[in-house]
Amino acid sequence: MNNKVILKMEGMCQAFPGVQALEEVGLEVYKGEVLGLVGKNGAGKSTLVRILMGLQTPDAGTITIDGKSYERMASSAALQAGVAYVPQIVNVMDSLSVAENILAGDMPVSRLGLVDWKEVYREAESRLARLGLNLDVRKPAEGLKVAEKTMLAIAKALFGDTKLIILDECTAPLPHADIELLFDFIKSLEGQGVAFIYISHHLEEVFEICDRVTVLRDGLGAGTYQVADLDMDKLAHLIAGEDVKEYERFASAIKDRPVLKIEGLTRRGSYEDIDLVLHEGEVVGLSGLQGCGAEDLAAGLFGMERRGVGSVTINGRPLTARNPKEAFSQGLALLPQDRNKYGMVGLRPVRENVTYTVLDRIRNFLGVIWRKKEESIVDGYIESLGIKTPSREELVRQLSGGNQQKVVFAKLAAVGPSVLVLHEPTTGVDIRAKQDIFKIVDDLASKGSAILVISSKAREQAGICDRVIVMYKGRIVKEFHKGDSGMTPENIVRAIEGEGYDE
Amino acid sequence: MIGKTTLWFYAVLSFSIIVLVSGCNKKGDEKKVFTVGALHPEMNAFHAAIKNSVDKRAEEKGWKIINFTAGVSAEKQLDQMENLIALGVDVILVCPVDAKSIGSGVKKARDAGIPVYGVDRSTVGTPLNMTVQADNEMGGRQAAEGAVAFLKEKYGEPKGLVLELQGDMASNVAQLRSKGFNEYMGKHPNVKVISKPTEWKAERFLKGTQDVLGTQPVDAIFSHTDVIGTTPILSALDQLGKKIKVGQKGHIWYGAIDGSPTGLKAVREGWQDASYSQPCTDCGIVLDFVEKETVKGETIETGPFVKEGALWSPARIFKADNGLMMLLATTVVTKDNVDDKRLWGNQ
Amino acid sequence: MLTINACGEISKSAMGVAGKMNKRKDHLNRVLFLLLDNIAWLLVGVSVVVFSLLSDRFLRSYTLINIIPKVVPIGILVIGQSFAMLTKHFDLSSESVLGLVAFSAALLIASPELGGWGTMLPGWMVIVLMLGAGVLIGMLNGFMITKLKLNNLVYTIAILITLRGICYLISPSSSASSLGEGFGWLGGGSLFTITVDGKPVRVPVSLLFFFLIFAAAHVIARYTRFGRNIYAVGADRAAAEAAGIRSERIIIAVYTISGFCAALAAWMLAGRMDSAAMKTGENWIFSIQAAAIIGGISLKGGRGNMIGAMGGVILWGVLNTGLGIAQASPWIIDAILGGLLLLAVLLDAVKNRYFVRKTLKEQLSQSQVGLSDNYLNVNRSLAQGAK
Amino acid sequence: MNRKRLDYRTFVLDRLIWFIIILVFVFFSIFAHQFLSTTNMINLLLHTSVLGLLVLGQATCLLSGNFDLSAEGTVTLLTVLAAWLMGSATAGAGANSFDSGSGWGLNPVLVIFIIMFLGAGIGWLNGQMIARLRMNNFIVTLAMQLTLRGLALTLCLGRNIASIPEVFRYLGTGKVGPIPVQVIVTLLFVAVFYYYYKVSSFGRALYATGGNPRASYASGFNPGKTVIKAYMISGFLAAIAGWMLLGGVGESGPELGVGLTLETVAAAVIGGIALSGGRGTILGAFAGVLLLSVVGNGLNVMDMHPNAVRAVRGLIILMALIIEAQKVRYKPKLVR
Repeated sequence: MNNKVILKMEGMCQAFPGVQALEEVGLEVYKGEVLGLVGKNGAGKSTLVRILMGLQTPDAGTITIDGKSYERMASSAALQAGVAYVPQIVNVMDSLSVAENILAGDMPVSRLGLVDWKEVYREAESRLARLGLNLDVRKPAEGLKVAEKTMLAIAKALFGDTKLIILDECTAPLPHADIELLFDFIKSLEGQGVAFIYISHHLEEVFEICDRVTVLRDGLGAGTYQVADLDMDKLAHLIAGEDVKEYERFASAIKDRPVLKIEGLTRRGSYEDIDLVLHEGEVVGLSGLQGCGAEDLAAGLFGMERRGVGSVTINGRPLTARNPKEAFSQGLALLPQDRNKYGMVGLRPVRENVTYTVLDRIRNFLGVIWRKKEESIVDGYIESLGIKTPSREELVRQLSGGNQQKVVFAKLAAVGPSVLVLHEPTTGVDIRAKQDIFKIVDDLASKGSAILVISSKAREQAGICDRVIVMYKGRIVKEFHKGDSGMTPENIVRAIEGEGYDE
Repeated sequence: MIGKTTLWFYAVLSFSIIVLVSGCNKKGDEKKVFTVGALHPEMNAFHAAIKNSVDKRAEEKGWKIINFTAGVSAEKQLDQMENLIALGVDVILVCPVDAKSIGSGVKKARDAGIPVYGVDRSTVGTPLNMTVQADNEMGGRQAAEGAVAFLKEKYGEPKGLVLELQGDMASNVAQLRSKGFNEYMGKHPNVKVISKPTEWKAERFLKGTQDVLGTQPVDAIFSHTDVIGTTPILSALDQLGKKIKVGQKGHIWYGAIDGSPTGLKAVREGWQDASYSQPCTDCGIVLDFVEKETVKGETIETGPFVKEGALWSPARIFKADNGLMMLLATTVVTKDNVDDKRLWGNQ
Repeated sequence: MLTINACGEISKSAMGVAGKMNKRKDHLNRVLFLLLDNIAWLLVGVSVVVFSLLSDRFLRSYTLINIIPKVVPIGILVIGQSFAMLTKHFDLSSESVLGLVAFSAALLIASPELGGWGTMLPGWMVIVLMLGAGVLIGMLNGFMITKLKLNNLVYTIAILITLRGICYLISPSSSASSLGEGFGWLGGGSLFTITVDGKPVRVPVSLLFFFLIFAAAHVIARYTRFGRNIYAVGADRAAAEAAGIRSERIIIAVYTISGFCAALAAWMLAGRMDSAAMKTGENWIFSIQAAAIIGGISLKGGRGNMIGAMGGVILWGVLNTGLGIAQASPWIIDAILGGLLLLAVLLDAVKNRYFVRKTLKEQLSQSQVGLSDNYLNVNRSLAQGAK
Repeated sequence: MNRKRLDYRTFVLDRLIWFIIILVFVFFSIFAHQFLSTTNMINLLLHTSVLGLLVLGQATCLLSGNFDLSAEGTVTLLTVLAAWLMGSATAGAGANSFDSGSGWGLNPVLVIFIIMFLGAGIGWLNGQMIARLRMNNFIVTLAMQLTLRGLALTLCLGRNIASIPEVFRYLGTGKVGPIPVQVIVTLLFVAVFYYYYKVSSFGRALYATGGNPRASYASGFNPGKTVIKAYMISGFLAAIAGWMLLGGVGESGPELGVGLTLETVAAAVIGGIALSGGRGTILGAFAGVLLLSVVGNGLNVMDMHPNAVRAVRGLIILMALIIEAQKVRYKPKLVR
C-alpha cells in the first residue's frame, strides 16, 4: 500500500441553529484504501460528507485533495477533482433511462457534436458490467428497484479518473448477496488505486472491508484507528462514548395495568409478528437500524400508513384510527422524527402550534376559538415545559431546535394521550435541551402515560428506558430490562447491529 | 424515446389514415347550391340583427348560408376565412374584426376565385368587391351636432366638456364614428372632448364614465354604441347621482349610435337624448348586389341609390380606395320619432 | 442474467411463475403506456376519422394542406414552452412577447397610412431586430428567475401583463399591415402550386418549416448534451447538480430559447396575417399549454418529447379546422378544448400516480421482510439466543 | 445588538404595502386634479369591491397552497346564467330580440341562491380534482376557466342580456346615504374573513395546510378537506362578485369578468400572500387590491391614456413581486 494522501480535511466546523454539528473534525484518506467512517445518528458523518461534496459551506476548515487545497468546495469542483458520492437516499432522475442516469452531465458525443446514443448505451453497459450488473440500460429508471437504483448510483460514480468514492450507508437497502458483490467490486477497485470512504452502521461490514476507521461522536472526532487493532467491543465502545453524561432515570412509576397491547401485528414489507405490551407509567425503548421496521410501526400505529393485520388495543379498546386525528381521540400521540416535515408549522406562532390538536375542545359552534382558554393552555405549557420564547406569538421556526421540540411535545401533551410514541425525540437538539426533554418524558410517565421511545441512540435508551426492545429486519429480536446487567449501551448497539441474528 | 413498438404504432396509424383518405375522396359532389359564407366579429344584438337580415335575404333567394363568429379575434377570423374557402363557398361576406389584418385572408379568397363583400364594416388597405355599411361618419357628425346644439342652449354658446366613449379602435367603424364626431367638434374650439376607448366592453363603459364624471364637470356624453354602452352608462350616472331626465335641470346630454332596443327604450323613457339608428336590418341588401355582380355578371353603377320608404334612403354608391362603397344614411331618433316601426330596434 | 433479486436461491421456482405473469403484465403495461404517451397522435387519428365522416369537405387537399400552416405560430411557441416545461418551469409570457415583437415589427415596416410608424425599415433588418429582441427578453426572464429567485409562474404573468401594456402603449393605431412579400415569405408565402381536380392549390412554405423546426427541436432535445441536461434538470434538479450540471445556466438558456421561439412565431404570424395588431396573440397561452400537455410534456418536468408535442399541436390544428368545417359554434370549440386539457392533466396525474404505486409495490415485493425463509431463520436465531 | 433599529425595520417591512399605498395616494392627491373629491373617493372604493371579493377567494386558495384561476370563468358563467334565468324573453321571440333569456323570468332571490350554490359547486369540483385526483391545481383551474367561459358563451349566444330586475341590481347600484351598498358589503366581507381566519379553527387549518401540509395532517387536520373548502369559498365569493358586477353594470355579456384572475393573483402577491402557501393575511391581500385601484383610478383621473395605464399597472405588479421576493430573502438576515 502506498502512503500518498488523497484527501485531507482539517479543522472542519459547522454549526446549525441550536446544534454544533461538527467541531474541529479532521480526516485523512490514503490512496487505495477503504476508510470507514462510523458514528451514531447525528454524529456529523453526513454533514462532513456534504461539506466535502460542496453541498454545504462549512464555518471553518480546509479541504486538501491531491495536494490542492480548497477553502470551500463547489460541487462541480469536487467532481472535477475526482471525488464521487453515492448518497444514502439515491437521487434518481426517474423519467430518464438507466444509461442517461449513469452518464448525465457527461454524455459521449459523436464528431458532429450530437449525442451518440449507441456509445451512450455501450458505455453505460460496460460500466454496469464492471459492477457485474446486467440491467436494461434503455429502460427508464423509474421502474428500477431500490437496490438497483443504488447500484446505478455507484455505477455513476465510476468515472474514468475517479480517485475517491464516498459510499454513504449504501448497503442499507441491499440484500446480502449483492453486498458481497459490492465488496468484491470495492476490493478490485482498491487494487487499482481508488480510495473509498465507507460510511456504515453495520460494524461487521466495517471489519470486513475497511483498512482504517475514523470515529465521530457528537460532532467531535473520536480518533482514527487501524481496523486490525480493534475488535467489535472496542469499536462499539468508541461509538457509544463515555465522556458525555447521559440522563439517568431513577424512579419509575410502573403500574401493573397494561395500556397498549399489540398482538401479532404484521405488515408485509415493514414489520412482522410484533408482540408488545406497554404498562401505565412505563418508558419503553425501541431500537434498530434504519429500515428495521420501528419507524413503520410508529407510522402504522398512528394511522399515517397502513397498520397491517393483528390486534392493537389501548386501555382495552381496539385501536382503529385511520388518520392522526382519530389516533389522538383514541389516546395515541406520535412525535415524528422529522420535526420540520411532520412536527410543526414553522410559519405560525407558538400559540397556534400548541393548540392544533385540541381545537375541537376550545372552540364554539361557529368554529371560533376561545382566546382566553387557548392562552391559558399555551402559557401553562410554556411554563411547565420551560419553552424559551420571547412571547407566545413568536414564530416557531425562529426558536432553537430544542424549544421547537418542546413546542411539539406541548402539542401532543395537550391531547392527554394514554400512549405517547416518540420517534428520535432528541434529533437536532443540544445537550441542555436534551436533559429537559428527558425530564418531560419522565414527568409524563409519572403522570400515567405509557411511552414508547424509538431511537437508535443506545446510551440514551439505556439511560431513560425501563425496557429496551431491539428490532432487526422487521422483527423483535431482543429485549433488555432495567436492572439487568446486560442492559449496557454496548450490548444494545450490538443487538441493533444484528448480532445473534444469522441468516 | 422511440422504440420499435412506437415505430410500429406510428406506421399502423398513418397507414389507416391513408386508407381512409383514399377511401373518402371518392365521394361525388352533390347538387350545387349557391352558397354564401358570412364572417361575423361577434354576436351581440347588433350583429345578430345584421346576421338575421342577411339570412332572410339569402333564404328569399334560395341560397345556402354558412355563418361563422370570430369572438373578436382577428386570427380566428383569418382561420375561419380559410375554413370557408375549404368549404368551397361561392361568395364571402365579411364584417372584419380588424380592418387591416383581414387583408391577407381576403387575398387568399381572391386566389381561390371567391369574391368578398363587406357588411357593416370595411377593410383598410385591401379592396373588397363592395361594402355595404351604414354611414358611420355621418352618425358621428349627427351626434356632434346634437351635442353642440345642447351646449348652445345651455351656455348660449358652444362650449363645455364632452366625454366620448369609443369602441374598439381596431375596427374601422369606431374610427369613422370618432372621425365624424371629432371633425365637427374641431370647428368648436371651446368644446373640450375627452376620449376613452372601451373595446366594446360593458365594464369599461361603466368605469370610464365613473372615473371621468367623478372628477370633471362633464356636460355631454357620446357613446359609440348603445347596444352595450347604454345600460352601464346609465348605471354609472345613477350611482353618481347624475341620472336626470331630458329637459330637467342638471341633465347631462347623452347620445349614442346604433339605435338598439335598449337605446330606443332609454330615449322613450327620457334618459337618452338621441340615438343614431343604423339600418342594420337592411345590410342584407348586399346580397342583391352579389346577385347582380357575381351571379348575373352585371356591373354596379355608382351614384345615389334610392329605395322608396326606407329610412336609410337615399344611399350613395361610390368608388373608394377599398372598392365599391355603399353608405346607408343613419337616422336621428329622438322622442318624436322613437316609435317608428321602421327602426330596427322596434322590429 | 444476474439481476438483483431478494428472494435468493430458495424461491427461484416461485420466481419463475411470477416472472411469467409479470412478463405478460409488463407487456400490457407497455402497450398501455404507449397509448398514454402517444395520446395526442391517437386523438389525431380518431379526429381525422370523425371529421371525414362528419364533412366530405374535410379530406380535400386544400383543407388538409392548410391545417398545419394555421398552427405554425402556436407550434413554435409550444416548442419554447415545452423546453421550459421539461425543466419544470413555465413561461407564461410568451404570448405577450409574440404580440409585442410582432406588433413593433409591423409598426417598423408598415407605411403610416396602413398604421405604421413611418420608419419603413427593410424586412431583413426588422427580422434581425425581432429575433434579437426575443432572445434578449427571454434571457432577461431567465436571469430574473434564477438570480432573484422569483416564482416563475407569477413573474411570467407579470411580464405578460407588462409587455401587453407596452404593446398597447406604443401603438399609433391598433394594427399595421402590408409588411411586404420578403418579410412574409416564410409565414405566408407558398413553395409551389399543385393542381388538384383542376383547381390550383398552393403549398405554403410554413408547412415545410413546421416540420423542419420540430425536427430541429427534436434533435436539440434528444441528440445534444444541452438537450439531455434540460431533461436531467427537470427530472431531478438536485441529482442533476450532483452530476455537475449547472442548472441555473440551463434554465436561463431555456428561457432564452422560449424568447427566441416567441420572436420566430411572431415573424411567422405577422407574415401569415400580413399584419399585426396590439391584440395579436392575446389569450393564446392556454392553447399553448394545452397543446404541450396533450402532447405528453409533463407538468412534473423531465418527461415528454418533441414528437409528442408536435402531435399535440397537430391535434390542435385538426380540431380547429375540423370543428370549423363541421360548423360547430366557436364557443363549443372552446369548451371542447378546455375539456381536452382537463383530460390531459388527468392522464398526466394518473401516469405519475401509477408510477409511484408501481415502484412502491415492487419495493414491497423485493423487501426481505415477510418472507417465509427469513421467518425460519429468525426463529432459529432466537432459539439459539435463548440457549 | 441594535434591537430597536431592527424592530423599526421589520415593522416597515411587514407593512410595506400600506406605506406604498400612502405614498401613491399622496402622489396622486398632489398631481391628479380632483383626485381627493368625495365622488372620486367613492369611485375608488367602488373599483375595489368586485376585485376585493374575488381576491378574498384567491387569497384563501393561495393560503392553502393552490391557485384558483377559474374564478373569472365562474363570474362570467354565473352572471350570464343569472341574466338568462331572469330573462323574460327568449332568443326566438323576435328576430332582433335583445333579451335572449330563458323566458322563465325566475324570481331574482331564487336566482341569487342558485348562483351561490353553483359557485360553491364549481369550487367543490375544482377541489375534488385537485385534492382527490391530485391533478395540477394551476392547469386544472385554467382548464376550468376555459370550459366555464365556453359554457357561458354557448348559453348566451354571445349576446348581452340587459333586463336585470331592480331587486337583483340592488347590491350593485343601491346606496346607503352616499356610500354604495357594494362597498359596504365588500368591506364587511373583508373584515369578517380577516377576523374569521384569525380566530377560527378553519383559519388554523388553512394556514397549517398551506404552511406545511404533512405537519398539518400529523396534527390532526385534514388537508384535502381544507383545500376543497378553500375552493368552495372561492367559488362562492366569485358568485357574489358576479352578482355585484352584474348589478353594477346592468347587463350580462360573455366578456364580463374576463381578465380579473391575473389581477387577483397579482393583488394577493403584492399584498404579501406567499404563493407557496401559509403566509399572508386577508387584509394584506385587500391592500393589494387597494393599491391596484388607487393606481388605476389615479392614472385615469390624470387623464393618462388607458393603454399607458395598462403598462404602468404591469410594471407596478412586477416591482411589487420583486420587492416581495427580496423581502423574503432579506428578512431572515435581519432577524438573525
